[in-house]
Amino acid sequence: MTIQNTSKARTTGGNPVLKRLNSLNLLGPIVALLLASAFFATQSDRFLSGQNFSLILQQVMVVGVMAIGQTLIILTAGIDLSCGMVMVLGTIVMTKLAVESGLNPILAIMAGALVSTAVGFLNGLLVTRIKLPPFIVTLGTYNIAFAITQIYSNAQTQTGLPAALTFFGNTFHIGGTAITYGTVLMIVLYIVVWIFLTETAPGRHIYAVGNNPEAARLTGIPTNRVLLGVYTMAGLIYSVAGLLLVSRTGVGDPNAGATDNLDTITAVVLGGTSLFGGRGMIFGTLLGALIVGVFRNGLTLTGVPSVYQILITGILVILAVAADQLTRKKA
Amino acid sequence: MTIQNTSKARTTGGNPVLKRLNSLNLLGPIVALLLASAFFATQSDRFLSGQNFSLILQQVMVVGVMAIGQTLIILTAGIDLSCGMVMVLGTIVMTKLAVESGLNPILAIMAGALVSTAVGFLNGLLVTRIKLPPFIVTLGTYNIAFAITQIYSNAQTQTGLPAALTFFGNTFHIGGTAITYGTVLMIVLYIVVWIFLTETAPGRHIYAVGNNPEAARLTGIPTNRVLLGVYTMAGLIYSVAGLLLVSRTGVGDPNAGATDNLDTITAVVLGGTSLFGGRGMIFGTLLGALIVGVFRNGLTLTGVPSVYQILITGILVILAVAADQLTRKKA
Amino acid sequence: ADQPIIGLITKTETNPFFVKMKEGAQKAAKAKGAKLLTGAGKADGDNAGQVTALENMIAAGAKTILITPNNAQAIVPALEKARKQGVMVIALDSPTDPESAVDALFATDNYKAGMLIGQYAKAAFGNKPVKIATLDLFPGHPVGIDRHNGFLNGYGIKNDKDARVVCMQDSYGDQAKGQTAMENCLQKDPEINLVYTINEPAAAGAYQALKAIGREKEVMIVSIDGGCTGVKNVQAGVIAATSQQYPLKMASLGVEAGVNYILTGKKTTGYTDTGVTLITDKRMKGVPSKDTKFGLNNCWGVK
Amino acid sequence: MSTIQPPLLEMRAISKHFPGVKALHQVNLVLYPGEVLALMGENGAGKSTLMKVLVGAYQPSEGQIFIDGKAVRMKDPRSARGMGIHLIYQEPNLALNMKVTENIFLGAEKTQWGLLSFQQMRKITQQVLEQVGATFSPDALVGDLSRAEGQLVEIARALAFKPRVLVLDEPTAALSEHESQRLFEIIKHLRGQGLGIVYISHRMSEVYNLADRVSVLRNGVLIGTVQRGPEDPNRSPVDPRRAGINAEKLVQMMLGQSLQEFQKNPQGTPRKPVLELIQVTDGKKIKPTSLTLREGEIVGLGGLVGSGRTELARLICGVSPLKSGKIWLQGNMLDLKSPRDAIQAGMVYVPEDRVNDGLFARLSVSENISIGVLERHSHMGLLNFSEVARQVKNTVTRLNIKLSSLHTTVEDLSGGNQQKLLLARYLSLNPRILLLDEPTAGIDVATRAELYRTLSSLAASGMTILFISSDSAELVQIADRVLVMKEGELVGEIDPARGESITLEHIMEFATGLKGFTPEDWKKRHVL
Ligand SMILES: Nc1ncnc2c1ncn2[C@@H]1O[C@H](COP(=O)(O)OP(=O)(O)OP(=O)(O)O)[C@@H](O)[C@H]1O
Ligand SMILES: Nc1ncnc2c1ncn2[C@@H]1O[C@H](COP(=O)(O)OP(=O)(O)OP(=O)(O)O)[C@@H](O)[C@H]1O
Ligand SMILES: [Mg+2]
Ligand SMILES: [Mg+2]
Repeated sequence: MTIQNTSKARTTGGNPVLKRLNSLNLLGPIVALLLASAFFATQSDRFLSGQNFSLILQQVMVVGVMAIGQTLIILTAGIDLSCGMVMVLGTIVMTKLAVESGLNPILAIMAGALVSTAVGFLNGLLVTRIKLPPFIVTLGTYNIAFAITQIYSNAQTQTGLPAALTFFGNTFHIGGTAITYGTVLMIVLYIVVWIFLTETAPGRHIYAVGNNPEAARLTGIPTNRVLLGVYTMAGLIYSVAGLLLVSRTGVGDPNAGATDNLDTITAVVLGGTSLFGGRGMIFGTLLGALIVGVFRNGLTLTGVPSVYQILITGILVILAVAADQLTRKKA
Repeated sequence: MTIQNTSKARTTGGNPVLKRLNSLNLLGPIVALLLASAFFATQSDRFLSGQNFSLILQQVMVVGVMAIGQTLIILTAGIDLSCGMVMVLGTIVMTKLAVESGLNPILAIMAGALVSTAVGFLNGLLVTRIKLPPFIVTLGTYNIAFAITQIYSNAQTQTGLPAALTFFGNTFHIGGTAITYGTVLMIVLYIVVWIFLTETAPGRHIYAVGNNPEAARLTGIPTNRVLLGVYTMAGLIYSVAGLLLVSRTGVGDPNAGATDNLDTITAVVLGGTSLFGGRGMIFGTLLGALIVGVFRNGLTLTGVPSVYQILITGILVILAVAADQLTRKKA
Repeated sequence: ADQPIIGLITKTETNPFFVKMKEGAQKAAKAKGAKLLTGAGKADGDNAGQVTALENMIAAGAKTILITPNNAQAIVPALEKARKQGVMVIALDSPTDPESAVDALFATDNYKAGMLIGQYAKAAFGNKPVKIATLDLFPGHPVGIDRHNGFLNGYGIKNDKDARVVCMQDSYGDQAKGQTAMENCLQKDPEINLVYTINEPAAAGAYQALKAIGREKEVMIVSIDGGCTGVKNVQAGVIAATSQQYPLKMASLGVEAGVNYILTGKKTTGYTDTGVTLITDKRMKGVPSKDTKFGLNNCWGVK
Repeated sequence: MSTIQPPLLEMRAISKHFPGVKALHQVNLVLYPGEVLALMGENGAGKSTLMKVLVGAYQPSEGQIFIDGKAVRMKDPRSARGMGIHLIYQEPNLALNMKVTENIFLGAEKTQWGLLSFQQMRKITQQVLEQVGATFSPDALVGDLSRAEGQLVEIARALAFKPRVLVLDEPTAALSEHESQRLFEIIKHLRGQGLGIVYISHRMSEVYNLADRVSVLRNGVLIGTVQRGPEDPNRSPVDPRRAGINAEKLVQMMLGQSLQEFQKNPQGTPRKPVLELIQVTDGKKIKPTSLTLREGEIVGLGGLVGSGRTELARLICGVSPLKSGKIWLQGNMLDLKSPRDAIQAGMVYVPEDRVNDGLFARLSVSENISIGVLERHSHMGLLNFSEVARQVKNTVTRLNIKLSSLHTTVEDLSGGNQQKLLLARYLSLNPRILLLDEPTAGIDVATRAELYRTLSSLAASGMTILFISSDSAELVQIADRVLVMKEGELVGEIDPARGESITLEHIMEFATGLKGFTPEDWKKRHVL
């Protein structure tokens, strides 16, 4: 589409920090986040507190981690509709093995991670070997993972988990604000993936493949290996999200994750990553996830009924991206 | 993406009909449909009957009509996540005006159609004026249309509709098989849109814009007008789907349509239309919708429990597109 | 002779309540030598999916349809068509509107279920100041609305505008979403001391949120469903009281009636209340209830 | 050059079939170290295909490749890279959203402990950019560069890679004189270092300048190889007779017949003005510009890469928005909001970047040609297909486009034929004013002569043509008048009607800034 090409000639005069953020596509999301926060701060005096922010971080933690995998896939011009279900399948394997089969919790976690990663690998195989569109592949594995989860769990929630499974739900304190280990893990993951994407050759290859797969192939980049790697890595990342979900809720819930596909994609797109691949910045995704979290939290604090919250969210998604688009054009 | 490019050099030696179907991307879906039908015919003696086919047609009618609009949008390299909600909003306007305000049913239908078309127009404006990605625009209007539907309907189902609103649910008989007017309308719509897409200049312009919008613009094709037209037309088509939904269920249901987005996209993609725009054939979409309908019907007839139906559907979506892809490569 | 075929259509595929219902039906069908077809809406509230399943089951030869309607009114025309073809239709769990659209109804009264926990909470709070949070289903869902209104009414609150209701959020009946909703409610008003939850997963989520700020002991959570996990949570003090319902009973009654119809041609009619029981280990005067031992013996799910 | 050395590379009996097309048939090719082998042939002869087989981008249907006498299998471009073979493709292979440095090291990044060493890569990039004479920064986004600058990135990439065999597929098609000259220096330097170089071009002068041997392909068959003879030092460097290569024989081999050279008709008296620009500017790159185009003339627009010719043409045709200034067409002031407005007024712009701005890759040839005129061939809304087909056939024949069927997709056409197809589409729009941006890039000699004849007869029938080209020699050959741009400004005009003569030297003087008009000089000539 042309639509996104208009932003190609983009330079901001003035402030170098702004310029840098703008060139990274981060200016839009940051402005949106700040504006929203400022607005809610005037509406509720409870909004601006360390504890409330820690809370928002916890709430976006699961979708935020999943969105890392989604970002990698979208950078290659793919899309993953299966992510929520792949995550849930992993959590059910972890918790059921740990609780019902009494497996060592660490082994159970590894088994769950293995299953999620395997589904990611399967996605990758179908995309690279049979050249199926990622949309279809992941729509298929969405249904498959969903059905297997229901069958394997018998639709029962797993409770009474061993402590190791909920470790990341524990908190430590910084100046009176309780912070969960899970949010720290999320931040660490973002930093690791950021370094991977910007500072390593395989990371840059992901961009190249998303940008122009034919050019990438002709310059000797193993396009298929890059794609397969991305889908597999995404599967692994989803299982980390799954572990965080288990830590947060304290149970293995086969009905979780149903709406997470759209939520992760929303976070990625709000974060300025192009759905056409090859352009985007991993921290944008974190900002995107935070924007959604801040709105949900802020609207509740201000007492907006949930139907209206949906309405406002719809309008804001459009406004946020529109603002991003318009600032870029100006600049 | 490269993924779809592999199919570029495609010619089938031999049979000219096969060749033509193949070049239209219809061979894959037709084979999938025939294979599935043959399989179910061996599994259940109730499958192969005029009445059962009439039933399947009725069941795919609503999604089938919506998928026409979705096809138009996908041909321009867009996507519409809002379609189900736009349809439902239209049905609520139609039914509420007709029942509660006692408006003349024909006027009520027109009012509902107007609302759906207006949302389509809004989608188009945001895509063409502010150059927002269609994914985001329609994600936004999905939420907006949902919320407005809930607020306007007060979450109440509208019943006791005047006969005019359910006209298309009536049947006529051909050799003992009852056929609803709605399915006829669907078929007629497909034929009309087919003629539009293949035999008129604006129709061909849609392909051109989906293929290379900049080239289209330089050739003097009014790209923005084409896009705006497509989104608006899609809105109108959704309202027709809405009328069919009302005819089929006899009520105005504010909770309908939630999963129809994915269903229409699935039909489009199973029908061989490229998600990257510019290539596809409208009848493929009808075949895609029928494939889903045949599977759902056939699996129920053979008594497969519903969870397993989901599992099988997931596998089959992948297989159907894979078969399509592989036959193309061979050819 | 042909094996009797019975169709069971649940609201969704995933809710353990319906999964249990399916199991109960399966067991009863096996015992009676009947074949059970199952289907479901694609999501909570999906009427079209249920209609499609219904049509396909009749095409498959089902003579009895058991259905938990996603939309009490929207399903009616399809049911009427089915009945015209000589199919007996029994609504399970929730009624159709009008109720005469089905031959029989085996259900539980969701409004009453809400009312019971409302009355329980009122008895517990007396005249103490109360701040209520409600974790509802999602916009427009009739079961959610019935339970919510029942609860308020049971507590003696007329409507949502009442100042005692300080926060209303949708939980989608999902534990993680319930937790997020509760956390945000507590940010809004940390002094919430009574939580109504649409179901037990949402209650567990609310508990997690309360525990995180150390208030789980001071806040009463009431819920509805009576699943085994839920009852165990009552036993553990996570939930103060829950209204127990009986999906297995609905299903097995339904299957028996269906087989009976197919074999004898005699339809079952009318409303059979499969009952609601308040389960709690802390009885309140004036509110009839049973303890968790009873609850566990009659719960659905994995004991 | 010395044929005593063993060959560096040998391709033996290579055949390649595409569905319905035999692109190569039993082709043999030998390359020695320290030589430049030119590969010539008409559009669609199979040159690019042969080279893609060499680097493993295509697998041959038959045949073998030997390097240093050893048989090798090119599994994919990666393995070719491993063997030191580098191909600069005919079509750009760049990741537009990535920086120049990143593009240059794509797939061969320099790393230290797994992390990229940007410093090192940037330094090398700077060096190679300097070598090719590029002025943009290593940190520029490739998407912000012009087509020519993109080509420089590709050449720089080849230099950074330090290959043993370098293949250049029409590298100068997007370059202007200046950059081309620099490229030739580089190629000669590399030859001196013992590289084997395969050079594909349609420009005879380049082949005379560079080639040690010339191999000619026709319809996928190797017709033969011509060896360079001794030079004739008494002739001018641009004179084909100077090089020891028999030009007539080459053309004969390529075409299977001799070439009908194009002869310009001398212009008569100046005709009436058609298009007038007054102080037109985009507020960015293009400084306020005034000029007049007259009926029935072919005006050449020359200049260096990035001088703003493309942008000026886009401004004239409503592709980019005008900041200020006026455009008059036959006495009417135009207010162009889009290319559509310009087309309706009778002006078309044929873009230089045919892949990104021109072709509909997934539509058929027939549709690519007719898409712009469908509205004119509709009766009561429905298309008249027989009429469309007739017109398409006419244009295909007129421009001599080579294709297997009207229904093939354009992706499968050779580069030159794609270019002709694009021209065909815009000519179908029946313009009065035709703005051509590098229309002969990648077109073979015969077609080029044909195209010149076509344009010349169009002009004779009253069409006004603005012909942008970086190949100044071709401006000399075809233009009735030449304008030259430099840094967003018109800096010179060579008008035979004023007694000035169009020569390569004059064009280059303006283009490089040795000579230049002041705005006042310009006003005198162009503002009425
Ligand atoms: N991928 C493909 N599929 C089918 N046919 C192809 C493909 N690539 C090239 N061809 C055909 O092979 C023949 C040779 O094309 P090639 O690109 O090698 O020509 P070329 O000599 O490089 O021409 P030009 O000078 O125009 O670049 C042409 O007839 C072309 O249509
Ligand atoms: N889309 C763009 N965004 C930013 N800069 C651009 C863009 N297109 C061109 N430029 C800049 O403008 C200059 C090229 O202008 P233009 O393409 O009009 O020149 P030209 O004389 O036609 O040269 P060329 O032969 O390169 O096409 C280049 O220096 C390039 O950096
Ligand atoms: Mg070529
Ligand atoms: Mg140019």
